[in-house]
Amino acid sequence: MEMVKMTYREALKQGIREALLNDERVFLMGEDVGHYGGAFAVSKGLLQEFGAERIMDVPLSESGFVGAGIGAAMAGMKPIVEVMTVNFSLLAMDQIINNAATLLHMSGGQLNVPLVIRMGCGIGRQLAAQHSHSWEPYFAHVPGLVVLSAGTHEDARGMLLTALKSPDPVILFEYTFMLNMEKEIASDAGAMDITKAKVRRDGKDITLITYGNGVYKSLEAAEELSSQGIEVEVIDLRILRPMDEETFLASVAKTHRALVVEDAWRSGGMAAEVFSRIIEKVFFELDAPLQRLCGVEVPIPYPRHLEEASVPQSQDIVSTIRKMMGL
Amino acid sequence: MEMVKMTYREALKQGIREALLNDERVFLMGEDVGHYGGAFAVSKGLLQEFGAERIMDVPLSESGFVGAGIGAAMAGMKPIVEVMTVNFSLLAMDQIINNAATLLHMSGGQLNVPLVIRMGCGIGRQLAAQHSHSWEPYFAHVPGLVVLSAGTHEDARGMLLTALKSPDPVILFEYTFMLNMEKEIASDAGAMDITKAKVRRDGKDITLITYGNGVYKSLEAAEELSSQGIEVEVIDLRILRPMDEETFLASVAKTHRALVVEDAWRSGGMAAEVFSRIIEKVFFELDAPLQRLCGVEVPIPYPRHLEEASVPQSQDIVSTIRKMMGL
Amino acid sequence: MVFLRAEGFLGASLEWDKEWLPQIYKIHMEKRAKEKKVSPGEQERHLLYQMMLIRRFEEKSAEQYTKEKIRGFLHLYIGEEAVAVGVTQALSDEDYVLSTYREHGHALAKNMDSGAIMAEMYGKLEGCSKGRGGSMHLFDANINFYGGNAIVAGHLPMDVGMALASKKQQKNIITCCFFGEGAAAEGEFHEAMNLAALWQVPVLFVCENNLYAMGTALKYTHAMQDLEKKGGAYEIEAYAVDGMDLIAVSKAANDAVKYIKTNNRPYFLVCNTYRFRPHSMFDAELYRDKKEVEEWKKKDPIPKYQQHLINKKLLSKKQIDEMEKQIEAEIKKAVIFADEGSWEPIEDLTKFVYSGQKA
Amino acid sequence: MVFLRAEGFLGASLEWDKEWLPQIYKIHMEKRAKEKKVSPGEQERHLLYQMMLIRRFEEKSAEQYTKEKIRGFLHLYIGEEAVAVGVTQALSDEDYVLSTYREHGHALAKNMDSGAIMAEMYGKLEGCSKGRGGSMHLFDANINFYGGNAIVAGHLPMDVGMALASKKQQKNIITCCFFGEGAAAEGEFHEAMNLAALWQVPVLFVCENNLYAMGTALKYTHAMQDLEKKGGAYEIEAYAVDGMDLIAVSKAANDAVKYIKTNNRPYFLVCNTYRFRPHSMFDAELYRDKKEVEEWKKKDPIPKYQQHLINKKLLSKKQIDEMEKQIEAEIKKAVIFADEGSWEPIEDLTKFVYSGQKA
Ligand SMILES: Cc1ncc(C[n+]2csc(CCOP(=O)(O)OP(=O)(O)O)c2C)c(N)n1
Ligand SMILES: Cc1ncc(C[n+]2csc(CCOP(=O)(O)OP(=O)(O)O)c2C)c(N)n1
Ligand SMILES: [Mg+2]
Ligand SMILES: [Mg+2]
Repeated sequence: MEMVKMTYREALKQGIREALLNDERVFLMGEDVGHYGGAFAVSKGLLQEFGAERIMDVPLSESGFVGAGIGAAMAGMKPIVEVMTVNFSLLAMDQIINNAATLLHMSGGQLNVPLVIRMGCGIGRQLAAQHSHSWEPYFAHVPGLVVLSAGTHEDARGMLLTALKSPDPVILFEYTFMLNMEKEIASDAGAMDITKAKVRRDGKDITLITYGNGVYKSLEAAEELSSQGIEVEVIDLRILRPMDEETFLASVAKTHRALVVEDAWRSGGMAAEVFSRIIEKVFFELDAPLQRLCGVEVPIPYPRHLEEASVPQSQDIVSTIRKMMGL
Repeated sequence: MEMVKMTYREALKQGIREALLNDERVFLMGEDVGHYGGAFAVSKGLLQEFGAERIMDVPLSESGFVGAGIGAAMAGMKPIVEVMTVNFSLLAMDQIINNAATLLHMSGGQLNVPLVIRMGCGIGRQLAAQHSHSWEPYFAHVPGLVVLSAGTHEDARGMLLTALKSPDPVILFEYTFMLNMEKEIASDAGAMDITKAKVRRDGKDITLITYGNGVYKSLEAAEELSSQGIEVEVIDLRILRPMDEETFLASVAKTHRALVVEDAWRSGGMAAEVFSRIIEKVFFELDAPLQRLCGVEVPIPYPRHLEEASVPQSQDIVSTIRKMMGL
Repeated sequence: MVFLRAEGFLGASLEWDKEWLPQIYKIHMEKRAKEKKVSPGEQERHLLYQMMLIRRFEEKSAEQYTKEKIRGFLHLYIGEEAVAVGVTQALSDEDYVLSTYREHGHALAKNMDSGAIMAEMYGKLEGCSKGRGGSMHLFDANINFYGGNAIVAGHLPMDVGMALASKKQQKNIITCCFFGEGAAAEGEFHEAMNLAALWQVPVLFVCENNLYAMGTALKYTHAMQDLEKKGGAYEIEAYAVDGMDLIAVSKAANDAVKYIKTNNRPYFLVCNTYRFRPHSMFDAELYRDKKEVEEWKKKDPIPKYQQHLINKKLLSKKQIDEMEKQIEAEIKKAVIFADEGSWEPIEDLTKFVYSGQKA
Repeated sequence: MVFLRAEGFLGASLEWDKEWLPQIYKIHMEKRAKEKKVSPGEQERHLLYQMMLIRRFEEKSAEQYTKEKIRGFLHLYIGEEAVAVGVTQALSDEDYVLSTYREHGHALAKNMDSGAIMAEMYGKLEGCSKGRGGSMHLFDANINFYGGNAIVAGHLPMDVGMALASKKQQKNIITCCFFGEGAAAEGEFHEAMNLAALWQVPVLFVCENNLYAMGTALKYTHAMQDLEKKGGAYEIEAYAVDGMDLIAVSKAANDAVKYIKTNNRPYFLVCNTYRFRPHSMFDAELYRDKKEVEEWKKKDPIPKYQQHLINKKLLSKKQIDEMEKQIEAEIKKAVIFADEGSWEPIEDLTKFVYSGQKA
């Protein structure tokens, strides 16, 4: 398999481009996706390639254009709606939850909403309290939504393509922090499965469950721990709803210890749900209390040192796991 | 102590009335709180008593008037903003989270927002998928907010009064389901503490942790179980954020078993967070896996039998606890 | 013809609109003419029938509500029938219609089966939304009726999106949405109007100004109360019409549809009307005078239109009697259908959360 | 005087407004006159100084950004200085001002300390928001500057609420908020305008129409591009002014303040302007022509106003040089202040999540 180096940004862009080429019902709509080239340059050049009917710049009106995406999806199109960052999604929350997630049920199964909403998520550029949140847990709580987290370059490249096949609304989280990060991915990387979590690294001593910005940080920590003789099994949840619990339950049954790592706020984050499933399903397999490393419960501050301190770093993972292993 | 019988609705109304009498900076603002008398008749008569400056009918514009409440609070008033039901709060989510909860931090401690937002919550009147949600977990996830749940008549009567003393924004959940329910409360019932959970019933065999609509249902189940020889300790969380964990941790350390009951959707609900704290703090006290009875993960359907089936009922509690006790 | 050439989606550029649209309109009108009843007065009597059916159906619903056959919120449309009927007659069957929680009238005008509506309000499996929705959530995709939306103004953005889709797909249809004057204060109204105008999509915005949003009078809802003037803020053509007059509404709606089809732009139609009944069955009506209601009842659109047809010799007393009998029979049938309907088994509770979940 | 009688809050009924307001305005003007520099030309030179200070301060900020002293998003105001200065000169110190993420100019015009701003942009503890906010979140309650709000249009409802409070408290002040033309497409604009008009609160809405919302040109943002006409949809008095001309802006703002004070109603002022720089430091400016930028630079408000004062004999070249030196010195001081500032200890991370948390 030939490998190519590319940034996370480039991976995202290739995914969108392929989606547009695959299906003429697909169009991309969002603030500054066209003339500006995307707030984070993800869609740069696509307006020139596909024209203004397929790459639609919209006015600032999150509720309006997300709702329009829902309507267009109901009426047979396949919109990709970009909400520039998850921070602004609160303005469209009513459309996403009360309409997109609810219409199928409320109509007795008549109206499905095959819409994909992409959102930039998380910290990484010192953008402070109104631009840096990790709100995956909000969406993962909602029946009717499919919630994806692209924690690797291959998922950045390929999740969108599968998401567009979903008959139901998909929220796809992309991570601002990783945009400039370069990784190798298969040159023929394409659509990715969106039903299963993935074991990103095998290990026997402890299970580390994470997603999003946590994935590379966890793999880095696992490398370091491996050199210290601790073999960490790293699981990337990938699909936050409906959550694939089999993968991590099997791992916990093997390692008997688990740590959950996420950037989202601690109370009521994804970790709490992962804990609950472990307790309900494999309680007697546990050799030690579960632990979680989550975002500190604070609106993200601007200065770099405080921003960094507000989410778990790879060194925190290393030291927590060492403690959990009794070292 | 003299006791009087009153409905939950009347308790709410007396609380609001007392707040208006106590402090002239207090005013009530919301859709149909005035001329209509409140969507659920909670504020009936208050317009006539206090006038249009204190009881303000507002147009349908949740983001607008919640934001206006924030501004008024910043500028020295003490607004009580009513969002008719939590279902409509999604339209004001940006104001609540990105402004009310964030301004203090973002301004380096300068701007506090002493605002109380009251919301009707939960099922109970066959109002279907856009009018019946239990979204306490959304707000409980947010640093900067104080989140209260009035699961009893005395809290309906008194939480608001204490909430109005908070320098920080308070979300106060009231329950549509209970409005017509009559209970006895002390005739001099007044302001209630808003920092601690409460043991609503002592018991030695199992800890039942709940809030909101779960409280009376749980007490009813506990009564029945008591007649069967099982003594359930019922804890009403009351404050969903910042959560008082001491109270339930102490109880679990005593009973070694716990069940959490709530109407909110299961994945990522409050139960998951309660589980997590128990696991982190008193894991070795547990004699059995924790269990939770939560709302079924479905937009609430209209027909009564399906509506009832979508949240835990007192009989479900009874049978779950019997199973947990090995009966 | 130009538009036959554009087979796939999205193929054509925006330029074709101008030459193409008048043709579309012509074809549309021919199609409508065929759909319409053709013998003299037939179409008129059909519209009267629809108004009367809505009225009686709603009265029966209120009755069923007091019998506790129907629960939850029930919002009656009585008094506003000329709006639903007058607007819908201007639409073709393929046009999309979206409405609010006060939508029985729109659903009936769009020819939704009255039995399926009644069964829905009972919460029966045979209801148009399989009983999941109840009175506030009538849906029937087969007749292009898209709810039944109970978040005030929440359907307006969707509406624009459906019209955007139909434009991209070069379907020659319009999307029509009904909403109250209260809804026009929501930010969604502003955003939807602006998007529709920017994208030049075929949307007919119908604001039913019945002077109250629950108990909040127009003057407490809008600083500027000539609602049609709001069109100007978005460069949207707008018109206000007497919503108690079927003929006026029909004409205004026909003009609006013609405008939309020939200009491929949205249109904002304000229908000034009044609800004779409380906001919902939970409303004590503290906020308005009984006298005001009585005054408005004098403008009842149904007797007014009956009289008009009688004057025009298009209707006889006997025909009215016949209609009433027919309506009585239809409603009776609907009630029986609902009564005999079945309850969804509790095991199916989580059906319809995701597509393709266990049936 | 009537308004002295009303000591507590909320005591008086709404009726007093009419007789009371002209008096308030008179008192306000007397107070403003006292605040203003009094010797001939002093006030004018002060305004020029403010514009020049903003310009140089922003240039220095850009420089510090490339040195990575400032991080995150940095939105420069260069080109738009006449708006902040012209509007703010019409306000009193007690008036509330709210702005966006592009707020350095408004903060400086409101007399925020330039050292505190620079330190904030560095993220230092000595910054006006203790370094928590950075460039987008300048706050200083002492001078009634309430941010520094980075959710587009998110501050508009708050703005109305602050004005509501001041009205209830019978404080004789107005609330002024700045926002871009892009923000006016958000639902919050619609809701805030309507609420302000309904409640008749003293708000000055200042829309800075710089023709772009990031890279989205006005014509893609608004179907109706004469933004001042949107006032009519809410019965709000509105006016559009050349935002590149300090004299015109000042006059328009004075008129607006007078209107607000005498009518106790909101006012909508559109300032047509242009940003000479990219949207933020992350912007490649693909969406506009260099030529367009050059054309607008010819309308630079600073040389224009300098020339005006020179013509009027209120300003000499020498005075300009002196000002430049003074500004250089002020900015140097600000940079030193920021450089010498301290970092907040990590242990204090969760400070300011709730009031009264550990200091
Ligand atoms: C977003 C939202 N806020 C509040 C409500 C509660 N509510 C239901 S109908 C209504 C009044 C709507 O008035 P209007 O738009 O004029 O329609 P009408 O009922 O008069 O037909 C209100 C406040 C709601 N359903 N949705
Ligand atoms: C609700 C929201 N959506 C999107 C953004 C991203 N964003 C920041 S500034 C901006 C453009 C705003 O344009 P305008 O209101 O005209 O102000 P200007 O920057 O031109 O001064 C956008 C889209 C945001 N901060 N908030
Ligand atoms: Mg109405
Ligand atoms: Mg702009």
